[in-house]
Formats: sequence, C-alpha cells, structure tokens
Amino acid sequence: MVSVVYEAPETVQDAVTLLVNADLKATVMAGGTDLIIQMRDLVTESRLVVDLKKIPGMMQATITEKGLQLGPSMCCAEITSRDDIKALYPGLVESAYLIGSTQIQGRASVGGNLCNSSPAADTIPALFVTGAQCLIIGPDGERTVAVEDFVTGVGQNCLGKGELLRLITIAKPAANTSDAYLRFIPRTEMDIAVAGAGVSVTLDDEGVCTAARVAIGAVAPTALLVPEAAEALIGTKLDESALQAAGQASSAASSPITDRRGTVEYRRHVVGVLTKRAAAIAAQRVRGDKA
Amino acid sequence: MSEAREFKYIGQRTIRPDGYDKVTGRANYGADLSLPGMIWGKILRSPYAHARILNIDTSKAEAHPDVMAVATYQDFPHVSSETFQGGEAPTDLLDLAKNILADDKVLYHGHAIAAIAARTESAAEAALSLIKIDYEVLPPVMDVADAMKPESPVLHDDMFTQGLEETPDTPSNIASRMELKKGDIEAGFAQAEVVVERDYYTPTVHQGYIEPHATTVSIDEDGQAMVWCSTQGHFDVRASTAKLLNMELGKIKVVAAEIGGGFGGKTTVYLEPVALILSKKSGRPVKMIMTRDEVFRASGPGSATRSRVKIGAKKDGTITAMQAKLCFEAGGFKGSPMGPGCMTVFTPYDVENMYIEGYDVVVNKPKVAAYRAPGAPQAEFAAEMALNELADKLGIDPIEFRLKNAARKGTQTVYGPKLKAVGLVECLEAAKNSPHYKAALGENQGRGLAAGFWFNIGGQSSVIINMNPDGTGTIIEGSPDIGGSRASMQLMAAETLGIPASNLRPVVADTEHLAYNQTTGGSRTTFATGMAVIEAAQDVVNQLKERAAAVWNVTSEQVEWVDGVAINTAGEEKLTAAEICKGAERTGGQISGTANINARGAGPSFAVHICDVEVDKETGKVDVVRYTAIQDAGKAIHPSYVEGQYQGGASQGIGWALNEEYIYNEDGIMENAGFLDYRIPLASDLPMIDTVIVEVPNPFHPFGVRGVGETGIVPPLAAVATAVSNAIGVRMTDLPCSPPRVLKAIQDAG
Amino acid sequence: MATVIFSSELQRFTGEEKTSVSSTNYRDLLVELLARYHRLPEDELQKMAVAIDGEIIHDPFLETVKPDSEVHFLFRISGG
Amino acid sequence: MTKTHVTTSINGEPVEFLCEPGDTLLNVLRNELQMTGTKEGCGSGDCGACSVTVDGRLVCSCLVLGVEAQGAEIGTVEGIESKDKLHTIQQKFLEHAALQCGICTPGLIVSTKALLEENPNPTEEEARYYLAGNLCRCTGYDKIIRAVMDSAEVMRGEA
Repeated sequence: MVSVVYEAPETVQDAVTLLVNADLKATVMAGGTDLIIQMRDLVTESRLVVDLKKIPGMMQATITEKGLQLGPSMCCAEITSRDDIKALYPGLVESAYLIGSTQIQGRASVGGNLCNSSPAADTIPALFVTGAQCLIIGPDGERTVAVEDFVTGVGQNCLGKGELLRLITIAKPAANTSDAYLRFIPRTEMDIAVAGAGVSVTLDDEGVCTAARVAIGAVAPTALLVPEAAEALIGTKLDESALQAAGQASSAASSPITDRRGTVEYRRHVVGVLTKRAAAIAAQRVRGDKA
Repeated sequence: MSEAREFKYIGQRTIRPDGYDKVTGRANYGADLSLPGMIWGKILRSPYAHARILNIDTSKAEAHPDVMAVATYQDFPHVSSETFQGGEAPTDLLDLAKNILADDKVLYHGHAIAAIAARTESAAEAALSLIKIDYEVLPPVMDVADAMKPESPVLHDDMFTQGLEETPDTPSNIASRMELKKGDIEAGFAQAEVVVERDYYTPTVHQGYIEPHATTVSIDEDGQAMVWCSTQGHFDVRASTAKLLNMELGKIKVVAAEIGGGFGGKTTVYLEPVALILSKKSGRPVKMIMTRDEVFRASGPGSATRSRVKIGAKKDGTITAMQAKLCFEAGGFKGSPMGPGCMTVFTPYDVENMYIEGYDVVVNKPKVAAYRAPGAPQAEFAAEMALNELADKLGIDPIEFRLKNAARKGTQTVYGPKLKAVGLVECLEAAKNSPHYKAALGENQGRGLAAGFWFNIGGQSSVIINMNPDGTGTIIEGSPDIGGSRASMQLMAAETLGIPASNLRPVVADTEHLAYNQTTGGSRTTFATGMAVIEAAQDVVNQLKERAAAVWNVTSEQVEWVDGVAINTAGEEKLTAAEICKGAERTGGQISGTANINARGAGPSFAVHICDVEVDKETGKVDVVRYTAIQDAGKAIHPSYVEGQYQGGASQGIGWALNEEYIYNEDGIMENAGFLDYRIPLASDLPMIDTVIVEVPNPFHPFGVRGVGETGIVPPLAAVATAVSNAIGVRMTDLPCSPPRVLKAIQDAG
Repeated sequence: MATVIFSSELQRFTGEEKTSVSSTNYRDLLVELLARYHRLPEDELQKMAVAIDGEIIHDPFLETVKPDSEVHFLFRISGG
Repeated sequence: MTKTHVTTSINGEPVEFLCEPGDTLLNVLRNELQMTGTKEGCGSGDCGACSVTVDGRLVCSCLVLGVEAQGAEIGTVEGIESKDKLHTIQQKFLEHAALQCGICTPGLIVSTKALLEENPNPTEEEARYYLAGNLCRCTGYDKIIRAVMDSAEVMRGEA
C-alpha cells in the first residue's frame, strides 16, 4: 500500500525531528513545483512530505545594513515584487523572474531551486555571484556553507539526513557594484535554461573593473564559478575585447552535455554570449546608478 | 451564388451562445463527467519503440483487490482487416484494433498493451506494474529515409508496397506509392532557363490541443452503452467502437462533450472502446483520461516528411515544370496523409507540366492522425521554399512571380477537376497592397511570403430545427463545435428564417437524437453543416408559409416570406413566425424542419501569409515581429471566428516552423513529451496577427461559404523559414528553425 | 457526349487521358467505362469521388451527367 | 490510506473536504468537490489551464497539494462572476471572441484577473509575459490580448 504522509511543522526543531525520525522516504517541500511532479511520476513510492512554509521566517526576506536575509521558501513572485531586493541584487531578482510562469513563481522559491539542485537552476548562478551563504540546521545544530559549496552534483547537495536550509544570507554589495543574470531559452518564457550566466562587477570612478564574479549554469553538472572569466574583466573598462575574453573563458570552463534542450557545441557557444551580455548589463547598471 | 447580396444577420460579430458556459467554467469537457459507482481506467504502455510481445501475464493484476477489470487485445471480438470510414480518413479496422491495444507487436514507445480499471485513479496506475510482459526487443526504425532502405528492419511482415505496376513479393516499410502527372515533365524542364532543386525536411509534430483525450462510459445489463468523450466526431466514434466490439450502432449512444481542441487529432478512437470493455467486465461506469505524456507518446501526431522538389522557369518568370518526391511517415501503421500531400503540393500554380510521387512509409512512431490540412503544410512547405528561391534567382518579386503563375478559375488541377472561382489572385493582390508588405525592415530582420491551398470538403450533415410555440427555435446539429461554429449556425438559420439569431439556440446533439453526421474536419462544418442548417431552415420557412396560407385560406405560393413575416400577396394580412408557431396546433401540429444532406461543391480556400522575423545572430534565436494572414473565406459568416481560424492556423504554423518537433533518443523514445520541452508558441512569443478576409464566393454554396479552418496552417512554414533565410542570408531547408539549427547555418556560411 | 478525364493514376489502366461517353448518369457512365477499359478496377473506381463540371461530389451514385459535362475521378479527400 | 480533513475557503465560502495527502488541489477541486471549471491540460505546471489563486496569489492547482488548502483562501473560475453578472473580463473575452475551444479560458480568466489586480495598466508586452504560462492552441493569442487590454481599460474606468 502506497502511503504519503504530509506534515507542516511550525518550528525548525519539529521539522528536523520529523526528518530524522522518518521511516518513509523523507522529502522537504517548499513551493512544491518540482516535488509534486516527482510525486506524480512515482505514484508507487511512499513518502513523508515535510512542508516548511509554516515555519516562521521561511517565507520572509529582510534587508538590513548587513545585507539580505532571505527565507528560503519565499516565493519568487514575492521576491520579484520587492523593489528593495531588486535595488541591491538585480541579477538575483532576474533569475527569480525567469523561473517558469507567473503561476510557477507564485510557488517556486530560491531555496527550493537551490535544494532541488538541478544543473539548469536559474537562481544558483545568480546566487553564486552575490557570494550568498547558506545557513543549514540539522540534528547536530547549525552550520554555514558558501552557496558554491552547497550544490555537489546533479540533483545533489550537501544536506545530510535531517538537515534543512534555514536561511540564505547575502552581504550588502560593495559600492559601485551590480549584477545581472541572463539565460538562453528557445522561447521567450517557460523553458528550462539551455545555458545561463550571472555576472557581478564592481567599477571604480574611472570605470575600471576592480572586482568581478562570473557564474554559469546548465553547462556542467552544477553551476560553476568561472574565475578566469572574472579575471578577464578585472582591470579593464569592460570594453568589447574584455567582454569577449570573459565569454571565451566561460565557454572554455563549461562541460555541457547534449540533450533535448541543446547540444554540447551550442551550449558552449551560447554560455559565452550570455556571459558577455550579462557583464555588459551589470556594468551598465553600475554606470547608470552613478549617473 | 452569383452576385453579391446584402445580409441582415450574416457577417455580424455576435456573442457565441455557448460562450457564457465557457467563461464561467460551467461548460463540460471530456474529463468533466463523473457517474455514480464510477471507477478509473489506466493503460499499460510499451517501454520499447519496437518489440515482439512474447507473453502477457495479467493474473497478478486480476487478483489484486483494487482491480476490477483488465483488458487486452484478446478482449476484442474477432476483427479482420477491413477498410471503413472510421473517422476522417479510411481506416483499416485491424490496424485500429492493434493500435489501441497491441496484439503481437508493439510499434512505438507508449503503444498501448493492456488496461486496468480500479476504484481510484492512483490504484489503477499502481496496479499496472502487476502486469508482466515478455518482449523480444527489435531495432527501431525512426526516420522515413532509413525505413525506405531495402536493408531496414521491417515493421510488418505482411506489408507489400501498393501502387506499383507489380506488387513486390518481399515485405517493405513502404505501404504505398502514388503518382500524379500532368503534361510532359521532361519537356517542361527542357524549356526552363533557371532550375531550383532541393531536399527539405519537416519533423514529427503534435496538434497540441490543450485538453487530453478523455472519456466516461457505462453499459447496462441489456448491453446499451453510453460513451461520453472529447471528439471531433461522435458518430464516427460510435462507428469505430461498434465495429471493434461487434455491437450494433443503436446499442451505443455517444455524447460529444465540449471539446478542448482537436485540429484533426480527435478524429479517431484510443480510449473509448477500451473503456467499454472495462465497463462491461466490471459492471461499472469507467472513466479514462490520458496524461499529457500519453497524449504526446500515444495519440496521433502529424507526419514527419522528407521531400525533394525541383522547379524550372523561364527568365520571364513563367514556370515550365514542377516536380516533387514526397515521403511521409505514417507511424506504426500505414496511412499517412501522403495522398492529400501530393494533391496539394503544387495546386496554387497553373503550370503545364507536373510530376509528383508520394510514399506512405511506416516507422516506429505513433500512428499519425490528421493535423489541420493533413499533408499540405509539409508538402507545400517544400514547394513554396523552392519557389521563393527561384524567385530570388530570377530577380522577381515573390508576389509578382506567383501572380504570373497563379491558379485561377479554369486552371486544370493535377488531382482532377478544373478549378471554379477561387481567390488566390485576390489574396496575392491584397498582400501586395498591404501596409505590411510595403513596410521597411529593421536590422537583422527578414521577410518571407508563402501561399497555401486546401481543398475543403462537404459530406454528410444532419440538422433538425424545432420551432417552439413562441416562435423561438432550437437548431439541433451533429457537428462537435471546436471553435465557435454554433454561432455561425445560428447566423445562417437566422438569415434564412428572418428571425433574430438570439431566438435560435444551437445544440450539438448526441448520436441518438440525429441521423449520422460526419466528423468535424476538412473545414466542412460551416460549409456542409451550415448548408444543412440553411436547408432545414428553408424547410421551416416552407411550412410556415403553408400554415399562413392555411390560416388565410390561400395557396402557399400566394404567401411571401420577408424578414421573418408571412405576407399574403392575395390580401393585406401578415403573420409573424411567432404568431404562426403559436397557432401551429390548429394548423397541423408543431413545426420542425429537417435536412439530412451529403453536401457537394466544397470550395477550396487559398491563403497568402507575410512574416517578418528578427534573428539574434549570436544565438540563432528567431522572433516573429510582424505577421499578416490573408485568406479567401468565400463568405465570412462570423468574421471574428474566421479571423480566429486564420490567427490560430498561423500560430500553429509558426510553432511548427520555429520550435516544435518530436525529439527521440537512439532507442526511439521521445525525450520531450510535455509542454515544457515540446515548445508551442506562448503569448509572449507572438505579435498581433493581422488578418485580411478575402471574399470570393463559392458558387456552390447558398451564401458563398468556403471552409476556413485548415488552409491557414499551410503558408506559415515557408513564410517563416523564408523570412529566417532572408534575415541570415542562408537557405533554411529543414524545420524547425530552432536556435541551434539557425546558429549552425550562420556559422557554416562563415 | 460528356468527356471523362483520367488522372495519371487511372491512365495506367485506360492508357489514355480522356474519352467521350454517351451516358447521362453516373451509374451508366461507370458501366460504360468498365466495358471500355477492362483493366479499370471497379472497386477502386467506386471508392473515388467525382467532379462534374468542377463540383466535387463524394457520393455520386445518383448524379446525372449533361452532354457537355466534364467528369473527373479523384481520391476522396478528408481533412483535420 | 487515511484521508486528511481540510477546512478551507473557496470563492469566499467555507468548504470542508477529505483528501489523500498526496492529492493535488486540482484533483480535489475536480473530483472531490465537482468544481470542474478548473481544467487539467498537463498536470505539470506547463499549461496554466488549472490556474487558481491561493491567498490571492496565482498558482497552478496541479502543483499545490489539497492539504495545503487548510486555512487558505482559494479562488477559482467559478468565483469570478458576481451573482448572475459576468465579470468585465468574462464579458470582454466573449465580445472579442477570445476563445475558440474554450479549454484554456477558465485559466486565462483567473490569470487575467490576477494580472489586472497587480497591474491595472499593463502594456501589451507586460500582459503577454504575465500570461505566458497560460497556453492557448486555438487563437494565436491575438484576440485574448485584445480582450485583456480592453478589460484593463474598462476596469480603470477609461472606457
């Protein structure tokens, strides 16, 4: 007999206890946009579903002097409607906006996207370039990992049994810093990324790039930080040749596969184009902010 | 119909009578009926694209307490190979049976093998894993070109190519070959000064109706069955189901639910006979709904094709010869739209010399079904692409080139008759004069233009109009309304009767309330069922005149019917329809008009589309930035829904041209069986689609109607692909023009 | 005399492109053609639609043919 | 399997139902509550035919569990009209012939209402992107977008 058990604990501790003691396959639910499809495809599998949305703070985001504290289950539609978040991390908000339709954004969350750990997740490269940190709570207490260490493989992450993602924190960006995220899809909406690129840049008063982070998605088993691409940008005025070099570095760093969404050659090429364009947009945002 | 006439009701943009239920959620579609005691059916499908079934063991499933019935091919009464009109196209009964429950072979991934009915949907789904099947897996044949090779694995040991001078004695995947000729093709090419010859490819595509196939059935102790389903033709569902289950037609009532899209894909049966078997065995009503995954894998998509087209012309633009070889994939069983493909490919052109050969070829994909102008989009794509290339080579504007060679009244078609009045020239002139064609293009943009042709059909329609004692009426018709046709029926009846459309309620009746009515397809409904409505309404008018004559004690010839009022030409009196109906009991009883017709004289519809695209040359992504669809409606009964057909056809064609395709892995398993990766156009993908309704009346219809449903999907494939070609400076010959393919074309051109 | 024009498919059996017939209805016309061309397959012909003076008729059983009519046999067309 | 008792509000009316914990809200609406106005086109959030609002937010009901409705406010197509009067959006869909087969219509009407509540004055592009998750295969979206833009104008009191 197949059985599905649903629990919506109201404290983190209760959630952890449920997960630790589960004798069924335990799955954590945020927006459910990936999980419910998996449940439909595996009707013969019994499972415990632990819904985290009733836990205080999971659905909230606050901005302080230090930066953003993002409840991992807050839906993307809520994030994209928050001008204060957008002002600081436009690339992250872009990535949240790109996830599925309006309806999907009404459920899907950044934390869910991260924990589902798909290679093509849009928010993951965007989080990478912001230097986000993940607060994890489990039976052995709390720990914090950098977002680039969170995802470990296709559909895999560093969460152990009983652990859950409690909070995503992102430091306030340095002055004259902005970011951008672009992805490529065949249509204008709805599709899963064929390739994605997030770029964050800091410019000095002369317009010279003093710091940069570049991350790419859907072109390797996990999203990747590409330091070579960042280096190609740092010290330049982000002219065409610097952008081109960053793009080439992203293409070189990628190790994509061929599937129904794209070929190796195509993905490798396009991730370079996206890197170049995202860097230009991020730079324009800094310049625009100054103007 | 000869001269233009003034209409009182026809041509008005009325609100469709069924609309209120549809905007409020009350309308009942295929999956919306539940019955007391109802259980759920689910289908076990093949995990292989090509395999022999060695054994099916259902014993564990049958023993499971949740399971109330199991069905396999063995549950069909003896069926033999017999061709019958089962839906839109002639169907082989044996193939139909084997397609909906496989016998000894599975021919595509997802091919139905067995069905289970259980108390709940999830219990039925879970119980499928209890059925054990032994397979001998065979190599799949996934492309028409491979399937035609002599060394290819053969799907059917008993298939010998038909249509050759002598039928071969070795089996083949080529089910049949056909040939159409006109003039002397060699001589035609000898006269040509410029020739274009190329290969073209179109992929397997799906109609993409948003409503999955669904049915609820029941059967009583006397064997009287009820089938509720989503179909374009409930009378043909009845015919197919009765044949397959060896039942009398009168023992099956089929109710056509509101239908959530079909486009040809709902002209045959998949679930209904299986559900009835399960219902018979369990003694319970049974509901079955396909998942979206099942719809993609196991309903009837549109054929993939490989074509070679050769066209020659003189330097002045006169086309001297047109030649095509068209190879159509049929899926696992014979019966692709190769025939209409051959018949439509060059029909827009009045050319002396033509030679066309077509091949109907089986491959390990789902058996194709009709898809909007079946066969024509694929065939005419190849022809129109070659024509546009030829126009370029000749340095002639593509509209002028077409005008010089356009089919018109009197043109001898390659498939049979000479054309009567048709509107291609008018469509081309409208295109030439459109603001779109004169507008300048921006950077990275390209423009494409293409023409399209579809025959349209007539056929059998049955209509009853019952007049009520207050002068209102009910129009009982048998054509499932897939896009607003009830509004058109209302308008045509109103025009004939001279009473307001809102006083006439159109109803799509089930198979027990009306004589046989052919499936909604072939763009026939407004034409043929409309003709029956007009005839039934005329019957009512005649009776109203007779009743008025009886009241006035004159002959009915002395009564005139004007604007819904009987006028005594021998006196002063008038009687309205309402007054006559109110007194009907005194003049011979209530009044009904009927028409059971086999409509003839269907009028072909031509279209010309113009498309502008913008290409991102770094990624190969194509955006349609402007689109105009011009088409001859004969007469637009309800212009809004005529425009809607043009826009919908254009949109489906744009999807076909840009992103839609079945993607298979090397085992023959479809990898994109969902709306996430089978990418139909979204609201954000398209611009407004401008329309021009050309009206060249069909001389064989009382109001001049042609069909409009199908032609609109024919031109977009070439219009879009030509626009892309012009934007990037490289000829696109294979569809879809997806970003990787476009980028590769750009890169290869260097 | 009405004229019957054969498609290339039928020309395989008739060996000629057209012929004149004295029949004044479809049933007689069929008999006349089958008598004239022994290789014409009757059941195939019965399944075909005809166009008489450009009007396509799927089930021509009861049709009349005028002396100046032009008659074509063609495959029945369906649609989506 | 033990069913869960859920107390919720649908279109402003209190509703209770029993469902299995794995059932989607869509299945509960259609099969338990016989509210079949909400349609299923894909079951995976790709078509929008099952659009409803949960606590005012537009979602696909095929990607919400029935048990999540506990204590929530659900809005479906059945709740769009008031008494016997069509909502402006419904009226405009009819006037513009913005439906052919009509299977996507309930979802589109629910989504359009959500759009215009969030953004009473959308540009055509904003409307198209907001509604990108509502697939329509019949119309090519032209008449739908016209109906949406006209609804917005009327609802703003400008027409």
